[in-house]
Amino acid sequence: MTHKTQVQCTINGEVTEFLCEPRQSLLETLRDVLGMTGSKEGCLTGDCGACSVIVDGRVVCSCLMLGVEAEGKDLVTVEGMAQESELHPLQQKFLEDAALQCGICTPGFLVAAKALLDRNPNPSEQEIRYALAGNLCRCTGYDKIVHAVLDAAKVMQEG
Amino acid sequence: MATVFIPALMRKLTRGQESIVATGSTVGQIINDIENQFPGFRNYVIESGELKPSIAVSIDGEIATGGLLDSVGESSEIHFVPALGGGVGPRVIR
Amino acid sequence: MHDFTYEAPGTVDEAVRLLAAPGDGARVLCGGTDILIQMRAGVRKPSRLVDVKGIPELRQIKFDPKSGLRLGAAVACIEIFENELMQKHYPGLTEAAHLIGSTQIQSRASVGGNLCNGSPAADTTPALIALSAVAHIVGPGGARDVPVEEFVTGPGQTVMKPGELLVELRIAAPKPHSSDAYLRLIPRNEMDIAVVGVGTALTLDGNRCVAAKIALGAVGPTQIVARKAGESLVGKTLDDAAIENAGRLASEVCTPIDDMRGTAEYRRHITGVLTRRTLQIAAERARKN
Amino acid sequence: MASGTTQEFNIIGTRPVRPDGVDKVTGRAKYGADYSFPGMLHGKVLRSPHAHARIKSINYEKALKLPGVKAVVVGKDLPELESKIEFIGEISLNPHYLAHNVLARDKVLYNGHAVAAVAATSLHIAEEALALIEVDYEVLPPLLDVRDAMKADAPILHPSLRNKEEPDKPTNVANHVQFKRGDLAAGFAAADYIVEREFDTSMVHQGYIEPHNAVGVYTSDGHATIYCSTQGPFDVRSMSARVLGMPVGNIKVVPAEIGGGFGGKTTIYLEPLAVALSKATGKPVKMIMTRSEVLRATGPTSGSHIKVKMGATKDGKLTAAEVWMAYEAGAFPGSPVMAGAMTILAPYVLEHLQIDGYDVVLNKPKTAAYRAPGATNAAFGSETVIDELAEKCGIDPIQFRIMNGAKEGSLQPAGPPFKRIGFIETCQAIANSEHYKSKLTGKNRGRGVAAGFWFNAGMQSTATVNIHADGSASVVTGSPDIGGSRASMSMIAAEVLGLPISEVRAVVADTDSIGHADVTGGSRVTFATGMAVFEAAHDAVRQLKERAARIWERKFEEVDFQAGKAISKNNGVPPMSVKDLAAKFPRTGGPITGRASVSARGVGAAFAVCCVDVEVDPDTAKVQVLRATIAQDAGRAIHPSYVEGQMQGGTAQGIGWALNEEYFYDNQGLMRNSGFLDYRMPTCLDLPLIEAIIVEVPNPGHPLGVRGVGEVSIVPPPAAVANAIYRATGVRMTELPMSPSRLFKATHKKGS
Repeated sequence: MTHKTQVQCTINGEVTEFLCEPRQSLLETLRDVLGMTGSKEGCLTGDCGACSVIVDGRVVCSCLMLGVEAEGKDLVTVEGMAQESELHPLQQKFLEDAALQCGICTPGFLVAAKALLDRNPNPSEQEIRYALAGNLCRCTGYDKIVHAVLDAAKVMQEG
Repeated sequence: MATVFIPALMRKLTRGQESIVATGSTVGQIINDIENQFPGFRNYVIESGELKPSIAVSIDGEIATGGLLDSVGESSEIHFVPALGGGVGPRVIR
Repeated sequence: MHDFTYEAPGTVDEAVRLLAAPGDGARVLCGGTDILIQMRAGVRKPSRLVDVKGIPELRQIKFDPKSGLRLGAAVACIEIFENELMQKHYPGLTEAAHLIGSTQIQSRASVGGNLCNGSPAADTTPALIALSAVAHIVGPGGARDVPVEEFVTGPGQTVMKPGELLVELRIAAPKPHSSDAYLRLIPRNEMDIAVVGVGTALTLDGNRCVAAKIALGAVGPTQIVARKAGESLVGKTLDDAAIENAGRLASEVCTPIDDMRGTAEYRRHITGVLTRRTLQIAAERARKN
Repeated sequence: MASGTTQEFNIIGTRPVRPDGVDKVTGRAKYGADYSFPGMLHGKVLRSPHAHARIKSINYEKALKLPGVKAVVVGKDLPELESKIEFIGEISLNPHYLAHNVLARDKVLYNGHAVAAVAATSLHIAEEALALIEVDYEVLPPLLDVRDAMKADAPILHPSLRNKEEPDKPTNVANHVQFKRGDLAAGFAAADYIVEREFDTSMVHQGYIEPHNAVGVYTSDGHATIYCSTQGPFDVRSMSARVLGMPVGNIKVVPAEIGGGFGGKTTIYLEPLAVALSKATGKPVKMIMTRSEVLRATGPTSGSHIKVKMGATKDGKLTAAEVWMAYEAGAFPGSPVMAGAMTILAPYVLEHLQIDGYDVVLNKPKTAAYRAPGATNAAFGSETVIDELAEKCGIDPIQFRIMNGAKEGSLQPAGPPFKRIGFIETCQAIANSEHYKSKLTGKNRGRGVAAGFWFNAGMQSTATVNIHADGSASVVTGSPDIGGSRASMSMIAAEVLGLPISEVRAVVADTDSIGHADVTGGSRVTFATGMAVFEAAHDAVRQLKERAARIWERKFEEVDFQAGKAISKNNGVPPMSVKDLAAKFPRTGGPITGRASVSARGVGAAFAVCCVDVEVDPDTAKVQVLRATIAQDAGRAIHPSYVEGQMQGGTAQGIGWALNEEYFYDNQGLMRNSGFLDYRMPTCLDLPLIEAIIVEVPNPGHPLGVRGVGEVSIVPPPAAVANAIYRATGVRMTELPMSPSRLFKATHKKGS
């Protein structure tokens, strides 16, 4: 049995400790070690973005980061977007605008869109398309996703 | 008397006729009547007492869901067409 | 994935010691956007990964108007793009760094990693070569500097020896009226590997070109310096004819292959197109500097 | 845009939030890969590195010795099944081929064909074990092109394969279908213009983001439960039972949330292997494909070679059409060529036609359904030729289609007449669209249109509607929800019961908990399962009226049900709401459950018309889609947002198919682009906003007028893009995808 490493980091505001093998990706660690299955596996090559999480304010593919690399980092996953029972405006707009069909890519889109709005609260359609180009959706043609992000940005601007 | 349209590749069974007239109040009876006119037809479309999986019957533009038991009207138009996977593609994996 | 050990040194010396450890199976982990994919595919099987992102020298961007740029090998592409000095003095290299992958990949991938991966299609390498960048390498035997155009020796192959660490990339300060540009062609608008990539740097005197260097990516086993194309411009007025001619010379030196990203014939054609376009962009910028 | 709306509705046609929405935006929704059980093992599959080879031996001793490895399963461990088409459960297929695709026996027939399966205590150990399995292959020459595979002297994939025409001759041509009417020679003689072209399209994948997954739990009592993401849990049950040699009743399939299917998740791959490994180890076994496995070893749709010849008079009347089409079935028979042959000329009235279709096996993965299977390849050919004829006649391409368009009573290529269809209305919707009326300006730009047809499916569905103690209701079906169907199911029930949508919840049940439902596919769920829900809700209403009659001591006929209330016709008593009645269930005969099961008839055919504007970079031959509009006849849009979503999604897939998606094989038959990096699906930077125009020509065969909207929107885009590229460059593209290097070659040829 391979030796495991102890890792401490902050996940969605909670200080978290876990043990993982060096060869376990952050995605595998979140899903199989911590039981946080909101981040999805679509490709394991960083091409689909379904596993997107925010690490120290930057959106990354958790399939291309090792669990051990999370040491000391501040992570946000889709599970951390809603505050208590209140949905994040992005989550609310994705629902209202029917921006999801099968929903497998949705967590990645929400996390990537949050990372965008955190840095650029008022993005243009083109800026949104650029920021989300690393997230593949095969159901929607992106139309309603782009609209949902625009709508969420507006709501957040109005406060 | 129902009019039955025969697909191109089955016309060798009906001496080249594209359509024939047959009597019967169900698909099964119609096929039996065609068999009487063109021996061998039945075995081409029926297998172990049911329509072959690869064949569907359209009655007046409606794909029959009841197989041999589906009822046929007095002046119905019947077409034998390839069975599809109900729109989900090649249902028949030969 | 096979099993391996993970180390995260805080200094260059410690990293070199770990990389030089017995069994040459140690590899650097930087952004991980290539190595982890290669390890999953069984293409590389290091017994140890050395994470160098915690080493300060590898994370810095230092620019001095005289001595020029020292770009830490592990600086994330997005940090390069967001750096105003980089945008101002090395817009082509900055573009190249910003073209690598998605926002997610940008957060992790680095110019140093892009170079050490040794891919003929690496976006930042032609941009570095055009700028005559030098790779500053530290190893068990001490430090050495290698021009980036000599760094990649074949697909996935580089001059790096076991135990060596690429610390930073050094680029001279741009002379007056000079600039650079990088363009690539991909079938989609994002997420693809370059079918062809062209990096160009030039210096003008009025409208006369006094220096030009053009580097080509994805059209040979390694990046190719289109010397004749560059030299053909020196001393000439940068008009359409000169640019057209440089594009032709560039497409003549490339040795592309047919693959799922494009045909050799297409790649040769695109090499000319992108050479012309990068020359125009670089010239435009140089006039403003 | 809605036309022909006759019925009045309160909930149908509105846009409520879907019932499963919150779980999906918070990460709580459980997809197949999200299931875990104590002591669970992880399974991986060893796959063929060759396109075509004989398996001489498999030795997995070393793998079994690796610590953590618990079991290895190979082909000979599964029952050998006779090669014969049979009904398995509710579907008909050849179990021999199905089983051999799940796990190869004597031969591997494509790069990625499953050879052995391993279960271990961790995913990584299972992966390491695969490398320790020694397979001795005798490599055989690969067949990679349909025309090569059809040659008389071609290598044979299946020595036992025969077709009807040459019953004694081994062949790779599994089937030939032909439709013929009128007199071709006379038809072409009557034409002023004849256009004849040949088309090639590459194999493409559905590209769902969620890889195939399955958790198998075999218990000592001989029963098994399969948790997986599938479009057809009942089909997974019957197919797995057959492949494993188990009674259907001993298997329960729990449909997890599904991360896209588009037809690709209508058969089995991992499911029986997970059960076999669970049986061998006594532990639950989870298996998940990598993306590379999904692309190399699941069911993409056919590449094809198609010849289309059509004639028209100078005033724009189509006179005749002749079509020859050969589709790649993949390693086992069963391409969608029949559907291609039945759809290719369906939108048009043609007196004289002949269509020949060939189903051809070769060394590529066994194709599965993909959104309107077979129709997109076909329409790429026919809609390009139609566009060229319209141009020769000097007639607007939409008007040309309207002039020749099929209406109620027009004959389909296969013979039967159409019922009420909305093709003309759909063409008019594009003709009248702001997009089509706008002027396209700018250099190197072009606008193209194309049309598409798809049958849609009926098939079997079951639904129950349970009235709860508080008067709210739940709707239970067996149809997995891929695109928001739980929303439309609850809307249909709420409409009938007169309840607010917030009080009706739809769920998808496992195969033990609801009657049979055929696959979620064929655009059939809102149509057929919706029909079952509609009838089940009415069954509940009937029972509610009975209770009211009993409470009021009146005859059943004297009770009405309106807007969620039972009303006594000859007054006297205050109306009773569902809530009032529910409170009295215990003393009036117990709970109320409405039930219905259907073998749906009255399927309404679907048509779509697409308009795209493109710009082509003259130097790089790279195409950018500037604007796209899709019009489609939905019959009735239950939840317009999800109807638009289907239309936009299908259009996006069609554009991907048009421009960059393709299976790239080297001459050894090894797939060179088995990842999302080089299998290039559109990103959101590659697409414009996609305007969806819903046309509503109610389907008389459905109580609510529903036709089904899931598929047809993928059919027109490749031809529409090709036609737009022609307007921009003057070049007619006859190959898919129209990638930069292909378009460069074509424009370059024209230039020189």
